[in-house]
Amino acid sequence: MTERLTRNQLARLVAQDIPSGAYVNLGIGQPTLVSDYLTPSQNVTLHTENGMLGMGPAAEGDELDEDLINAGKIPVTELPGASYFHHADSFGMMRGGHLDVCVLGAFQVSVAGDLANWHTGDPNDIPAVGGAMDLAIGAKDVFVMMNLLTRDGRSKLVEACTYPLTGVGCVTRIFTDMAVLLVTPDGIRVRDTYGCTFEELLRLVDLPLLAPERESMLKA
Amino acid sequence: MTERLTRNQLARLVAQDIPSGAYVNLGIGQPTLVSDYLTPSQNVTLHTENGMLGMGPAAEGDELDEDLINAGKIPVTELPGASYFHHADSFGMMRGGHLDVCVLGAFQVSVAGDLANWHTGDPNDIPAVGGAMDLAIGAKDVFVMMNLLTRDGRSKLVEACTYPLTGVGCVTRIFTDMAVLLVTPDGIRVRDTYGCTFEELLRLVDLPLLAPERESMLKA
Amino acid sequence: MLTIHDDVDEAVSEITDGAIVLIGGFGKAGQPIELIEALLRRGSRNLTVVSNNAGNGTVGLAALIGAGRVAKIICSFPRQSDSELFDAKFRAAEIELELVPQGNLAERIRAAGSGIGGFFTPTGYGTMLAAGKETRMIDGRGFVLESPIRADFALIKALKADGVGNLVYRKTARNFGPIMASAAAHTIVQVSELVETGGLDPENVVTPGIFVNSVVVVPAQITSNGSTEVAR
Amino acid sequence: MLTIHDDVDEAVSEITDGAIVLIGGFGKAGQPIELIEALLRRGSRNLTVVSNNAGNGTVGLAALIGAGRVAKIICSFPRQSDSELFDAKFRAAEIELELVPQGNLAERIRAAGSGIGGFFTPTGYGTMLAAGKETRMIDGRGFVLESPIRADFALIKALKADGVGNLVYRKTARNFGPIMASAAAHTIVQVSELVETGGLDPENVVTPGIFVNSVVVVPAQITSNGSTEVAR
Repeated sequence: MTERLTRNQLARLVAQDIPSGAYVNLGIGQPTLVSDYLTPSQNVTLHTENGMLGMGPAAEGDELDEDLINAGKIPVTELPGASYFHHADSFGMMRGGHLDVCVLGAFQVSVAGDLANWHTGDPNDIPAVGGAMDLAIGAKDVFVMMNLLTRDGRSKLVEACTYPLTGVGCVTRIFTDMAVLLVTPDGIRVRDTYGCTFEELLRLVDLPLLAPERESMLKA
Repeated sequence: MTERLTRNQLARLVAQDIPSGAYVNLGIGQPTLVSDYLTPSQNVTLHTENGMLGMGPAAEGDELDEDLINAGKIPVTELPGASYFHHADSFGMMRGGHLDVCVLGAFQVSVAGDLANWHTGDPNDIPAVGGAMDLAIGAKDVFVMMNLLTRDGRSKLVEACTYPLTGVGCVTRIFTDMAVLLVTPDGIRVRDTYGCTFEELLRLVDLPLLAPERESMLKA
Repeated sequence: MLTIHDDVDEAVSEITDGAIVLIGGFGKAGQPIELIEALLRRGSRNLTVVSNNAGNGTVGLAALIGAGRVAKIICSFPRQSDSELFDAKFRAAEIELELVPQGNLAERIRAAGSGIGGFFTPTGYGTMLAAGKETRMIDGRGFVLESPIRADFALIKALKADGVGNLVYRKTARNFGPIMASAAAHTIVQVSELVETGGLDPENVVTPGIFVNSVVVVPAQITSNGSTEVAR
Repeated sequence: MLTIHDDVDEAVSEITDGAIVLIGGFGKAGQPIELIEALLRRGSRNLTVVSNNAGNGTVGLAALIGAGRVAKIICSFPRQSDSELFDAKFRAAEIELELVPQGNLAERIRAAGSGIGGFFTPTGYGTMLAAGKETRMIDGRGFVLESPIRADFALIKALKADGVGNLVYRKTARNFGPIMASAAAHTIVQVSELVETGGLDPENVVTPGIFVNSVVVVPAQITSNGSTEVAR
């Protein structure tokens, strides 16, 4: 039996699923870890919503430039072949379906691929959506990266989201510390499990899931 | 009594009515004559629908460049301070109301300022609209330049257009060889007459027109 | 992923019968003549072409129309002094014409590229070109609902591409290129020059490579008067 | 007609109480700090501000909000690690918040600038941010009707202007500048440098001068690490 995945193992697993030559948006926060595991031979081009293609790694030392930041407002660098454009063009690029993959965090994902990741619904919270809704409906493939369970052990994969939605039926693949799951027309199919068996996973999420089509393998 | 205006006198009259510092589109055909009468002190910037601000005079000799043409596909030149942009931006500039004046030819203009200038309605004609409808509704002021009468003596200023419309209620000022007319909320007001008296003009057009507020003067 | 093709015939080899094809250019400026003539050689039939004009003289789009390959054209200004090949097909009712005001044509293409499902435009309101379309009064002004124009292919012309497909254009030959590149499933670009990746200033890229699938170099020649002319 | 102002206070002198003001920037990048602080000194009240964020730290937009000058903000991402001045006003119910998904915010501003009366966007469909809005199924997909955001003024930051107001920007500080410039009745730009007319390549102009009413130079300083920082 395999182990649950660490955040870095999960990031590597996501990176391995990004097709060669893809245009990818990694949002903010945890998904940005994925960039550390993209290989040069994958030839992936990173998009940042604030108007850039060809984003490079985080800036360090002399590279710091307050005019060159990513969606999380972190200073980054520019790679050869980069381009800059304004916000309407940047979001037109997303909304128009030109990005191959985006990777987002999530509070909840439903079995229909609905995503909740922007607002807990707590009336005391100050809501902030940013580009989350645009990314959720824009990319050809929307990958979610999250822990399978909340801190108190409830499944974040749910029959229907209880948190406010970010997008309807938009998620295509779900990467968690305990399983990688594919959203298919027939339902959620388990691709791999980590640190649990398929049967244990079923009990944890308490949802009907389709069994893996092949033996579970630890890829990360 | 004054004389009817020639095409060049009419063009000069239009040019004199263009405010200093204005952004102007002169369409194609007769209205492009107006550019010959704009003075440097007017500091007018010309827009061409095919993606340029700061258009200069027609190109001659070594200036000819097939990549630098105006809306009539005539080679033109570039002035200092020019800029190029794509078609959606160029027509956004029109539609968004950023041009101060456009000058268009017309088959007919109605007393309500409706414009007909793109199609005779003859089923044997191949229709072509180009940017006429965008210009008609886009500029802050839409000036029309035309002969007042058709070749067979009928008024092109009409109660209601019989030719297919280009735009509804869009014309603000009408420059003809026999009169300059202002479209106002109260109706069409005659500003000046040329080669006819106000009373003669009324008989020619057979429409109620508001009398000039001052004595008619030959300005051209 | 960008493919750099050796010749124009290879570049258009995936265009099938019945395809919807955006073709750049305003008159001759920016018209990808060599790509269009490669499409003519390829022989694809029953095409729907979206382009501002309906061809000039006997080359490029005019030749494609003259050869009967275009079942329908969506354009703003088909009638020109040298559009006799289109004129003949139109009068013979051998080509369908959808006439669209130029700014609506541009915005419909831009809408397709940027994922907009439809938009209200004031252009054409109250005219026969809005006949049958949904209209709405907004703040006291009439608007017409227009829909995106998506395409299978775009054929455009640019000045330079780099190794990832970033493009820059030249003067008013830019026209429909950037929006058409964004609105097609497969965008094919003829350029005068291919430069190394990093050879275009990121501030000055007009079409980012994400919109470009195929690039082919068709060298331009400098004519005696200093203007550029593409080699035949 | 372009006016070139001697200082930022003169540049914002026409902004009255109750004005709708677009303010450029994504976080600090492209935020016209000096223009905003001039607006703060001017004392205009009851403003509606449209900006991606709701201010950072205690300068610029944050200071304007902190001083109680902003009655309403339309933005996509007010909550940040250093947005405490906004947070306090929001929790005290002293500022109205209209939260808009970032791409819809950008497209609504672009629609205002380009004369579009409204557009159908898939972003936000089925979420609480589309509550009460008109929706429509188009080709089997849900869309929300969004309306343009027009403004009285825009305050933006660019790298250079020439004598007719053409602008170029710097890296990701471009962000909302070009679309905001097009959507306001009066656009005020702070630039690091004013160059002579003809000093910007017409191919590389990002915002044509037609969208710019006022320019003021706020020189940038090169910091020790090579990045630029605007002089205070």
